[in-house]
Amino acid sequence: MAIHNRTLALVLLGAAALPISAHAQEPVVDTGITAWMLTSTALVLLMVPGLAMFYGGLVRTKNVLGTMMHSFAAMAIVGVLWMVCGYALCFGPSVCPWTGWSWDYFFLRGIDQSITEGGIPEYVFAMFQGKFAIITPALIAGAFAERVRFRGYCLFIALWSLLVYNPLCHIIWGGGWLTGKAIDFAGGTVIHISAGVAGLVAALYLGARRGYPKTAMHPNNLVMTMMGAGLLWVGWFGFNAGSSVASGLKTAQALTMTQIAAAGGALCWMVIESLHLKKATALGMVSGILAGLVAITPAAGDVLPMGALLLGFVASVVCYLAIQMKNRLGYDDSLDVFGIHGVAGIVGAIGLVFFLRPGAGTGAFGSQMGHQVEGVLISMGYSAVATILLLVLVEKTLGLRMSEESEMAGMDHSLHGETGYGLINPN
Amino acid sequence: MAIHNRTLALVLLGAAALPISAHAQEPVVDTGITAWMLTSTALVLLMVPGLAMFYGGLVRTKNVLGTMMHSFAAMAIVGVLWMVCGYALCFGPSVCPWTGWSWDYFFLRGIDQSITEGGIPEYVFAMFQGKFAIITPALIAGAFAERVRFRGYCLFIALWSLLVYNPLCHIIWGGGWLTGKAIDFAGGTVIHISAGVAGLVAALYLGARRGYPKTAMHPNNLVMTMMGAGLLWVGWFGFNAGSSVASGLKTAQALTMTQIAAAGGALCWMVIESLHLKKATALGMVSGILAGLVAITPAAGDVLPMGALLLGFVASVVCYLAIQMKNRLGYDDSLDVFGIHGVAGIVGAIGLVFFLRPGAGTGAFGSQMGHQVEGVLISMGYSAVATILLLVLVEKTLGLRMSEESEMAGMDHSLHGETGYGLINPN
Amino acid sequence: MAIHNRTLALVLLGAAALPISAHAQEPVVDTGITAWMLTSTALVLLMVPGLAMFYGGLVRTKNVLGTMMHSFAAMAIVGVLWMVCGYALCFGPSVCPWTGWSWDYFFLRGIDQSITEGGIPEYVFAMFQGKFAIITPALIAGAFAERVRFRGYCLFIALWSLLVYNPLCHIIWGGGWLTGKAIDFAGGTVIHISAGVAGLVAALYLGARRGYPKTAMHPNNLVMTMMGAGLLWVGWFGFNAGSSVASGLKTAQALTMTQIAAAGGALCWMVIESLHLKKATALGMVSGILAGLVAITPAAGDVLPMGALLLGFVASVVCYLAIQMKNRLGYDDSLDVFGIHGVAGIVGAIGLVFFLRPGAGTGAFGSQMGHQVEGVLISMGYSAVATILLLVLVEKTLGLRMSEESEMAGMDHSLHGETGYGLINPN
Amino acid sequence: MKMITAIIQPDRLDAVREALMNAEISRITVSRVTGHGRQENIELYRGQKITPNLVPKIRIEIAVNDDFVEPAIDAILAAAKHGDGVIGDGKIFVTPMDECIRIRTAERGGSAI
Amino acid sequence: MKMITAIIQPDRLDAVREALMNAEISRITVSRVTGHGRQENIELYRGQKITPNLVPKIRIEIAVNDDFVEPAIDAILAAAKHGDGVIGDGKIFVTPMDECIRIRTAERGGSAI
Amino acid sequence: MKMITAIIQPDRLDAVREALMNAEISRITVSRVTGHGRQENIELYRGQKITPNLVPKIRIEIAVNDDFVEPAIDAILAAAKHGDGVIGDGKIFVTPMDECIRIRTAERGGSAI
Ligand SMILES: Nc1ncnc2c1ncn2[C@@H]1O[C@H](COP(=O)(O)OP(=O)(O)O)[C@@H](O)[C@H]1O
Ligand SMILES: Nc1ncnc2c1ncn2[C@@H]1O[C@H](COP(=O)(O)OP(=O)(O)O)[C@@H](O)[C@H]1O
Ligand SMILES: Nc1ncnc2c1ncn2[C@@H]1O[C@H](COP(=O)(O)OP(=O)(O)O)[C@@H](O)[C@H]1O
Repeated sequence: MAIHNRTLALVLLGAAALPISAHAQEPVVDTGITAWMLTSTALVLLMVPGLAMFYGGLVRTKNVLGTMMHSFAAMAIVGVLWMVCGYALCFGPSVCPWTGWSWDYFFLRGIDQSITEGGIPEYVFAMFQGKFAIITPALIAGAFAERVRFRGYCLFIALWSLLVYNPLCHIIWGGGWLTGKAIDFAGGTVIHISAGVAGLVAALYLGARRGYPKTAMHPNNLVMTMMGAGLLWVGWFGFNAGSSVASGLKTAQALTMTQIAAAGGALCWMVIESLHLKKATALGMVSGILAGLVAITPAAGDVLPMGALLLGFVASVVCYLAIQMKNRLGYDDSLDVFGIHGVAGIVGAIGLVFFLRPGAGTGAFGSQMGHQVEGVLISMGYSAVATILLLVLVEKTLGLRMSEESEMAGMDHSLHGETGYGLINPN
Repeated sequence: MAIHNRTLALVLLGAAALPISAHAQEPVVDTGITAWMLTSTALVLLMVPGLAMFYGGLVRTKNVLGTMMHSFAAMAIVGVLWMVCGYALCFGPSVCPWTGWSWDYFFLRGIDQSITEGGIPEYVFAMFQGKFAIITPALIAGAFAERVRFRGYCLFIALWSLLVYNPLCHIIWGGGWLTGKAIDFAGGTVIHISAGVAGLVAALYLGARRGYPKTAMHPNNLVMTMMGAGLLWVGWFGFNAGSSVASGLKTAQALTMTQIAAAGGALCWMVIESLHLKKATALGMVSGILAGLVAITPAAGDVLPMGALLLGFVASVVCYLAIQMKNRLGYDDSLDVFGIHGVAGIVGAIGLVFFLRPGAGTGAFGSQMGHQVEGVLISMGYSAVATILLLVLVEKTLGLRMSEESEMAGMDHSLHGETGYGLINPN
Repeated sequence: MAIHNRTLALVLLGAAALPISAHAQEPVVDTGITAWMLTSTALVLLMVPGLAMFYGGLVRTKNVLGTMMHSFAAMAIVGVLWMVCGYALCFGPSVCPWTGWSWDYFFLRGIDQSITEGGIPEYVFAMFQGKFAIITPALIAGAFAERVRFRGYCLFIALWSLLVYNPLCHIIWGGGWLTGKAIDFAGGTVIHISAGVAGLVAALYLGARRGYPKTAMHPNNLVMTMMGAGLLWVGWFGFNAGSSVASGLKTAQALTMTQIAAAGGALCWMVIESLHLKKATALGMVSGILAGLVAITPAAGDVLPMGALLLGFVASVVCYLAIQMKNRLGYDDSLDVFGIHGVAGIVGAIGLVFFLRPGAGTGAFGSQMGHQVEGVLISMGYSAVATILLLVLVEKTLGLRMSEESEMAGMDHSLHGETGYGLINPN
Repeated sequence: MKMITAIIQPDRLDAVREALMNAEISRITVSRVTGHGRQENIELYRGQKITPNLVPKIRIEIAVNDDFVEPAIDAILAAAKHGDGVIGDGKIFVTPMDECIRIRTAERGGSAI
Repeated sequence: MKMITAIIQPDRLDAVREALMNAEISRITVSRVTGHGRQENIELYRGQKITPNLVPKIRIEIAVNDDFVEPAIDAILAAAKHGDGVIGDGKIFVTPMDECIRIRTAERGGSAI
Repeated sequence: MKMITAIIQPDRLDAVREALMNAEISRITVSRVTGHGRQENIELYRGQKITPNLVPKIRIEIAVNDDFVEPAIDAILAAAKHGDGVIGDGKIFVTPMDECIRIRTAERGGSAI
């Protein structure tokens, strides 16, 4: 399990970071593992433009750049924060059950030569993990799309990354008190549930877009959304298979389950829509892909193919219902961050217990289920509480919700002074 | 040659799939090869959105989503079918000369721990091959673009994958009666010729789009077609170099020949157009890229650089002529699936005999040529006959050809209830 | 340092290219390194469509295809030239201080079986380097976007590649007289400075676009520019980390610094714009990414994280100022090839001396600084002089600058007979 | 001289163009518009049926001499209808026109149309 | 019958539509245009403020019976203004219309509007 | 007051705008249309020359007071022509206009133009 790898890596990294010593056990680089982890890092980075395209295509024309900027800003801001202190907070030795720290990791100063026990330079591990830290706050942005100020958003994700993501990451992966208990192979709990819940809270707190739900909010570019989904699928191979921090059997298992669950999710959503609406839609196809991918994320290393397929199916069904419910309840989680990431993350984190490969997990069904539920609840609870506090803070200081006029004028014009598609205006 | 690797892999996989035994020869994972094969799998997956973009950009605005859905549906449907039974049918031990089967491969149940003799987890091989199975039916869709129902299409590709692709794959790669004879490094015969011929048959059977050829059918987004071509080129490195199922000399050779043939094809098409039309077009550029890539596919592991260059040149010339011919004959292979994939596939499969690296192939020129021609003819004949039967079956049951009204309204609206580019309508 | 690897590789390649001999030292393939170098090759190729998208989105609607064709034509033309003679000229043994040559490399004839001392098939090295040769002239195209003939452009980049890129590459990397002195890890000098200066010279020589700067020239698709920037970032991991020609510590260092500098550049540009214009723009974000990536290119293997961050910051500040200056001076470097690639390349090449990892470089600060300045000046001077000669030659023969009418009609229509976005015209 | 402006459904554009051709009216100008009328044009969005406020339409402008007004209207009426006519099939507006000038030749009036 | 053509700022489209609805005018045709007037609409491009020659606008066409001309104008005037009116808020043009025909039913005149 | 509608080739837009400016007509509204006339605008598609049914054009709308009608027409005629005029150079339509209202100030008539 990745959780083990990660912990071990962590434990041994300390040693590796010391000046080079002469004892025989000195870890050496495995060029193959390193190659795959470098590739995975690139693939997970590909998910950021992929997400920008996915989200960017779903909003209205006047907000396309502003929405893509949400993903790109996460690359810039969290990208820098991570090397400054994020890695230290997540993967430093625990200084309390909620957080780690190591001055060696501050500005990544002390790992220039260190090789992990798994055979990769620690830098690679740090960068791979950094991509996860980047994508998580970027996911949230879909929930309050089309109505937040850019400055407020930047502050929000910086704080959220520091105060929500980093602790959760440390607790579940980095040596904190759930590490080694709850199975979360590649981030169902840490990433998708926490982001999904944060999105839900933010959508509720900030309120709906002007005109929602009366006015139809048309996706400006479903074509781009499909492209984005394609890149996300590809990138997810790095996300999940890379989380094995290896290039071997576990890696292959994770990649296989990822592929199966994505195809299963897509197929199932198509079938649901064909039955319910008599038409299978493009947005449904990509929503199903996403649901399957999210659901398999916590499970990818620990379930068997049949389980992956069923997780994909179940995720699509439950997400579909969740979105129907949202439409009834009437809150405006604009791009269904909770409906897809939150819900499918929960499906995966809980559901995986039913499909575990013999030998995976901590043994008994009941105890593993307990760990999983605990992990999910902690992630949900912590993310919800911390997010609401941060939202209030940002709203009261820099301001988060856009003014009505700039919302009507659109983010691209009023926040960024640009136009997404010059091509539509004769010029 | 890949054919050898694949066969060997196959032979030894059976053993590996058994419960872990203790004898010394137990294959171990080579992390480097595994890394490259994982990467290749991701790269070939990237070709699916790449193809969706390539095809999607070439149709009319009203059909852009419907056309992209053809590629995405293949990911969903064939993606699931492959893990259910496709892999078993292709790579299970031959139960008859046309097909393999192994209950161990059913739902990929029995390969969870198996490592191939080549040093990669069998899952990786299965997933890599699965991407080929996905892309082949997706290619066909270009031939009957803009005029088929989604349900009928889904049924068609499911059946085609089961009854055309899987047998051909088994015959040529999986241990069937041509395995080890005809050189088909990465699927010129199995993939491009079979898809090209199926496309031709389908275009003839379904008839032309309403208004063709009188009405000009404008590509809605050549810009996206170019992006798609870029992704296809990148993905093709995985397609061809990954087909070495290694990370060594053969892999490097395959990648090099791929690059050379693509550049050669593009350059040659540019020159042809400059001479013939006085202008080099963007669509010509990407058509040349594709022609070169297709032609080198069967040959990538077995020819020398000069041969790759010439194959690229010849492919462009012959495809250009084939498309000119199509325009005369007047059938509506809308996106030239036969004109590019079929024709360049044949050029590659036959042409490679002239450029073989010393030592490649089965020896004598004549006997190798015989094998190649045999492979091409079998692929063409089998694909043509089986495709026509499936077309009739689907047309008579679910219906394949769209009604005239929905064709005029466009697939996006009538089949999927969506609009590709919301951005063009003020809202 | 890459420069060492490259030189060593070069030195030993000669031997490896000989018929297989029996002595014990025979290099063997390292599958892991090969896997990463194959991946890097694919990633750098991804930069070409990435660049096409980046540039393509910034021009006016009528020139989008023509601009993308500039990148694609480089793939076709330089792709072929490289295998014909480019590799031989760059990496053949020095026949004079400015150029190498080896008949073994002519048409890549003699390296079919050769394995470099670093453990990769030489083909991979040749193809990886070939991608650099492709992208360099493609970069220049941004400087004279929207106003050059396609034929003239094709001739220009062919000659430029042969007479500017190849010699510079040989001088600095391939065994020429600066090899092993100036640090240029992944091409700050060879690629970005030389292309930037060539762009500046070309912009000055060809003159401004009609109407510049009075008429506002709107980007037709900033959305695509952002996508392109995303792909460029991803591809740059191959560009820089692949330049280690390894899969180990150096590779990890290069990837890490690349990531940090890109994030730093983006963040800094956002801050500058927020202060200067009160709005952070999407184009600013991606410009900052590019500035950071370019600046770290020469430095990626030899600086520490803090240095990478500062290089990213400084690059953004200096590029921002350079572009402000350009606007004052009034010349039309349309897409700021000099302002970003040239300037940030210089920042990186000179700036890296301040941030060198202990032990990197040739020792003393002063002497290293001398080497760097020498490298920069040679690259600038040589590129400037050679470029102007080539421009005059091409302008006088095939003609480079478009006629005023075809400039007004747009490249897509007048040079390629096509329309980029059919979707905007009802049809 | 009159200016005829027709708002039609996008899928009837080809049919209308053909019908106008048959009525010997070959010069037209077309643009993409969106319209709001009584038509409901359902779109699907994640399991929900949404009714856009504005539905894509095609606008055709035809400058004609007076004799051609009725033939043009008849041609459009015949070709733009879905079956026996469904809501959303559109409108034809006829407005007066004072002058028509061919840019190429600067000729004016009926012959320039 | 009159044809009212209004050129407004894109961000006021929703408001104008709502106001027209309230005035019981629900049938309109909308298109995207660019305009040049006195307004300056600053855009940013790599640290530079540029003033595009043509600024995005929305064009609304409304065919109305004579009684509805003033209500329509009033509704647009009220809804299209930014605050007390800023440069670039647009124009309304009223042109005469001879005939209006509903394609679905072929009915003509005021009832077809 | 008149409404002038000009259909021109896209590459002449800048020139026409400049010419109108010189004639002191600076307020215009522009849109992208496609047109069918006698022009053939060849496009290339995989080695084939195809003649699209509808060719991209630019439509310019200019509301003017009566005195400005001729200057506007002259300016367009001069600037929109390719050389001595080629097929496809376009048309100018002049239609009557009853009223013009500036949204910002609600002023009407000639001064609002
Ligand atoms: N009075 C009008 N003014 C402007 N456009 C109109 C008017 N009436 C109809 N339209 C246009 O015609 C389209 C079809 O009108 P609709 O009311 O749906 O059809 P029908 O007249 O058959 O009931 C509308 O979407 C709109 O674009
Ligand atoms: N005379 C006119 N003819 C055509 N369009 C006009 C005319 N006057 C204004 N417009 C349109 O109205 C828009 C707003 O006009 P502008 O002059 O900026 O506002 P204001 O009238 O409030 O000063 C312009 O961009 C243009 O599209
Ligand atoms: N009678 C008309 N009604 C509407 N649009 C017209 C008319 N005549 C010409 N046009 C527009 O003008 C464009 C140029 O017309 P065309 O016949 O090609 O040029 P010419 O008048 O110089 O022969 C056409 O593409 C069309 O958009």
